Amino acid sequence: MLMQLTLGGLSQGMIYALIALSLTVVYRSTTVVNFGHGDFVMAGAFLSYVLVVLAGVAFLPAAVLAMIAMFVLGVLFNRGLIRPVRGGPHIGLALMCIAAGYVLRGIARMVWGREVLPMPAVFDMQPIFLGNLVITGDAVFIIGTVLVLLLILFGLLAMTDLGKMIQAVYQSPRGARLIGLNVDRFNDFSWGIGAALGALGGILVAPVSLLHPDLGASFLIKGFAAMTLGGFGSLGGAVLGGVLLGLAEQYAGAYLDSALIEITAYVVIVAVLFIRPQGLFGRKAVVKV
Amino acid sequence: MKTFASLLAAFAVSASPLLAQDDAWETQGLTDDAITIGVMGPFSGNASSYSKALIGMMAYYDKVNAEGGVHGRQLVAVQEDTACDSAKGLAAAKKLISQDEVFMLQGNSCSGVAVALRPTIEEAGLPWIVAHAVSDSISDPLAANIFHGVPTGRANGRAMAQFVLSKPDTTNVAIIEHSNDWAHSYSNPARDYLEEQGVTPSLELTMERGQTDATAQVLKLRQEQPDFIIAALYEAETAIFLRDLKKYGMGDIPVMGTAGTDLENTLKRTGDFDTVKNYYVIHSYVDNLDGPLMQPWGDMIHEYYPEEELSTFSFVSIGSAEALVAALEAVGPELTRSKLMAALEEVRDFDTGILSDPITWTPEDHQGVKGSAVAGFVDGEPTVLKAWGQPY
Amino acid sequence: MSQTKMPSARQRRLRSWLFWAVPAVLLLLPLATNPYTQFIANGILISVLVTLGFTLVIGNLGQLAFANTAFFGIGAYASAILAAKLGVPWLLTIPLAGAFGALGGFLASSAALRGIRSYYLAIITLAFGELMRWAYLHAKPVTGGTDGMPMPRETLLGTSLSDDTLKFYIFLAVTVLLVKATLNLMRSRFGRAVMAVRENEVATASLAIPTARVILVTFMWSGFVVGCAGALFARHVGHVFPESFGMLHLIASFAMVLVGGLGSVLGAVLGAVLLTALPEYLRAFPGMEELFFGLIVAGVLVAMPMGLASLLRRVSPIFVERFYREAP
Amino acid sequence: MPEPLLKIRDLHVGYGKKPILRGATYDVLPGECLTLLGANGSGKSTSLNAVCGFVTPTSGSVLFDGTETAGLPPHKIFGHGIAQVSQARDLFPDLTVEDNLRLGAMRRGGKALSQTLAHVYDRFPRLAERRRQATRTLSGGEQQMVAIGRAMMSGPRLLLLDEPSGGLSPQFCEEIALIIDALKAEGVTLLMVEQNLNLAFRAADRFIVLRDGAVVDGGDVRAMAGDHDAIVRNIYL
Repeated sequence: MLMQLTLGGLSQGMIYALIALSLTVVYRSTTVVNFGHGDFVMAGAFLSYVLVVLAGVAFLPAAVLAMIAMFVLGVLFNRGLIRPVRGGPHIGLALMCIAAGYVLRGIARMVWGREVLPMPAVFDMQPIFLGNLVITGDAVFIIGTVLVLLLILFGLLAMTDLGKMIQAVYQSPRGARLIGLNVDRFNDFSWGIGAALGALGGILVAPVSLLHPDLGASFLIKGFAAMTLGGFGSLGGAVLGGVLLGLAEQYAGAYLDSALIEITAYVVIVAVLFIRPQGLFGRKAVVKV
Repeated sequence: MKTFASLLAAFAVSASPLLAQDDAWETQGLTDDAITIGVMGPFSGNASSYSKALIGMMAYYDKVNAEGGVHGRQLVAVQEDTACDSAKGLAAAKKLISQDEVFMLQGNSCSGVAVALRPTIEEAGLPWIVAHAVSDSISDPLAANIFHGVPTGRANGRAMAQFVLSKPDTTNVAIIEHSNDWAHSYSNPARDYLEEQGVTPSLELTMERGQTDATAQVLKLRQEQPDFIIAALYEAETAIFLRDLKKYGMGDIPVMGTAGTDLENTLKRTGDFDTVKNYYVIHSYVDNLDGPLMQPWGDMIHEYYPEEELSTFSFVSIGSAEALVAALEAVGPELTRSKLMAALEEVRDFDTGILSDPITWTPEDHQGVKGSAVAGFVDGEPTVLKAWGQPY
Repeated sequence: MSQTKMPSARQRRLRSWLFWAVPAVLLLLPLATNPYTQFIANGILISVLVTLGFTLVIGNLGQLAFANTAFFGIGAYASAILAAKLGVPWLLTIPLAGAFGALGGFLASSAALRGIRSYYLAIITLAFGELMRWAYLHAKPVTGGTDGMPMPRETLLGTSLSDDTLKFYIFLAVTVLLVKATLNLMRSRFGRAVMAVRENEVATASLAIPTARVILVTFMWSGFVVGCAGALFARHVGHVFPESFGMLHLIASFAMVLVGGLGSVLGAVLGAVLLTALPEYLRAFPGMEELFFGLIVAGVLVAMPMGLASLLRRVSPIFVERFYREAP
Repeated sequence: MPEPLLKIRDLHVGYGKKPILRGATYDVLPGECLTLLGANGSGKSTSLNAVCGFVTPTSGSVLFDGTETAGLPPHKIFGHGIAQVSQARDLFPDLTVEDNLRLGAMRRGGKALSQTLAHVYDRFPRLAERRRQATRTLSGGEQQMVAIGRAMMSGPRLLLLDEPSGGLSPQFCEEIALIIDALKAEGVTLLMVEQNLNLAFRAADRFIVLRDGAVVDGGDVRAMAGDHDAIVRNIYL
């Protein structure tokens, strides 16, 4: 049972990791926490649905197209709505993100109406039985996709000049300006990547779950919990935090009470911030007074 | 200032028209050629898929209207959104009652909202036919003007448990549900019935809305190996739960679901017959959703709402609309609210041709539908069942 | 920063006269309403209190705390439990619910005082609110679980407390009292200390202002105001459900604070009135509310970041609140 | 007199509604090191930030080699060959010394990079030893070397130095003076803000005194040799 739970937790956790990572990418570049991110996740799922079911595109190209569209949306959102309020208080930025999420949800609600939509299964594969352990197609697909993506991303960041430049912008935006980087464009890029990665989270859960306009809300909190656990602003921490959260939910649900699955994320947030605010890998989350 | 305020309060109270049940009140919302009916439902918000129930009902009004109405009067639906939120629902009810001055109310999908509305509507005194929400406390204890036109939670929950126990040698029953009022309205009466029969659920699990994984729950079930599982889950989570159940090699355990799901859509959602072949649902209808007996009703909905996707909710409130029309017919042209309520209390064993159980309203009991059939796959075909292995 | 004229002595007199004139006129409102519009008016009074409490923390104190729906739920549940389980007359439960709300404020401020600020505070208070909602759902013996808690029937002065007109006078009295008290608090030295903490906490601490106590008291007062609003809400709907204290309502009060103007008492009142009444006009377009709220908030943020209050203060110095400064 | 490399004319800069520079006008000649003097708040650092585009002037003109740069974004101005070593140094703390240096040349790229890098390591052998270390582990002086090295990597024509001696030991000041000499020898023009008058006068060719955002004095450093008192009086009184 432990192994099975671990597998289930990993595949859930990979989704959380992806969402936490996408939140962190945006946070690191612009110090904005996207409180509307859940709806970006939903929009990704929605777009891939529209492409697959209504336009008849195959799942893979549909996923890529949806991510590209969300990338553009993220860039436009940063340029059009975040930049004008950047100088203001955090509250304005938080609200702007919530507002954007609301608009996305409103649009989904208008188009979707009252239907709850099923996405056709894509990773239809007979489960593999290893003794007591059952390995399912979607677990393999989700874990595999996210792992490959993470390898590419972290590889790019560590090995390439572009990655170094991104790190430079994250570590010191002023320094990045001093070496002639167009920081605004990097910020746009980060918003685009954040939106596209979040959308991928939505695309991956879409065939597993059903689609409805409120799909994103729960993922936002999971993303926050994963970020907090891993350490706010740490890219690697976000990934690890997501995986740990996925595992914690499964273990708590199986060994304690299945009613606890829903609040594991909240408990993690409260506990981490009170006990070890910097999370597992992050810098201090507290303000010194 | 306090005294001033209380003086004013007393003044304002006495000035407001007392809801004396006079002649004007009796025929409020009524003209020679129209009866206005307030239709409340979650037309927006995250429960808006339930408002399908009200679409079916309003399509039936349209059909009656197309056939000349009732004693020359058209049934005019005045829609108000509750968004499945109690404060918003109360505002909707008060608007319909005191501003739009409708003749009567029919509708409501969310039990929580309906429960919150009950005191207000009871006080207002106009007839209200609850056409979708299932909570028993909407119509029990009896309120003179509130009629329940669908099987209540108690009726459904008992029907679920009855069906579960009708399978021979069923002793080990597990329950999985959402922790919300909707799920409890099914699971609590089911639990009660099981206890009456000496069966204590061996495992009680929750799965929240929005969860995309049921591994933890399913593994617990795998250890317990129950004979039957009662699942009070919404559509999405039902599909996920069944899928995980099959994944982990327990596809042979029968699962009893609520009226919130149906076989056809669950099959569509999981995309795999093996996953749903042992799934049974409360099915309050006389036939499969796409069966010949339901076909005309589906056609009727599509005649007036061509875009509407049909689901199990689409038909649920048509039955009570039929009963309403029958009562209106019985009253005759001199319609009043009191006469309508009296006529509704005369409805006995009313066969709607759509609900599996008839509607009976008596002066002592306004919960009109006492039972429900169950649907499941028999030899690969969706079949309406009375009990395990017993076609309807 | 543009120089805002402070009101003259005459204008200040006019202002205090106006302050009492508005509720005095409102006393006559029930003559012009039907039960529906009266119900909406009552709901607006509750929104005013919720927005007021919210703006104190996020506007005046400048803390990104999202615990307000939690305070609201705590107040509503406290009132319902006290009234239904312990038979306390509802009127008495209002200050008690406020006290429980203040306790919630104390908890939230303990996070802020541990140095959890900005987005961290937002996230932890968000989690706090959702944990409370989970608790309402699962503490069935006390809270009624998913079935919620019905408020007991009660009469006052021979009138049923389900009467919306009677409720209106009680709500109005509570609202006027709390708005006045908040205004007085913010005009006092304490109010200046709150502003100072917002502008520069470190510098304020070095001026020997007990910043910790300022933060604590502001959070608790916010909790008290919103807790009282919760008690009113319990009576307003007559039945308390866990679902009434979700994120959706949080965001609505967010929009009210913002449209009115962060940190302005007058703005809180305006925002609450506007955004509680408007959706009722939009009833004809169900499902458009999210789109509508989203667009309004985004529009206000870009075009009028300091809200309606900043417009009004340009019209006349009467509307200038000494403790409310426009952001630099 | 040669044509100035940088011409600043009637420059006005403000933060919000608070004016900092009010009509500053001065030139920087090719190959020289000009130092800006003045009390706190007189507009020295703001001058540098306006030249490299970190703040946008409200009015006035910044002509670099005949091109108007006022109002251009920083990366465009950088592309024209203006680099700054800021007071806070603004290094990338988690990246290695070598990465920090290499990033300085990102806008140029190409083959010149390895040559320039070797050149910087020649000048700062200590950095070559620490090339794989994260810069946050370096001492203040070493970090200043990275900052200057990083700016040199772009091969700037005009280098802005903001308080190069800030927070460093006196010995290091001499080192900075040597670096400035070497840069001048390579033909780099320097515009410097420096509080340490000894260093300022040791390294600079000319000086300008700013007060309340305008130029009030200026001249040749050699002509003022030994008479620092007069300048100090001019700055602070």
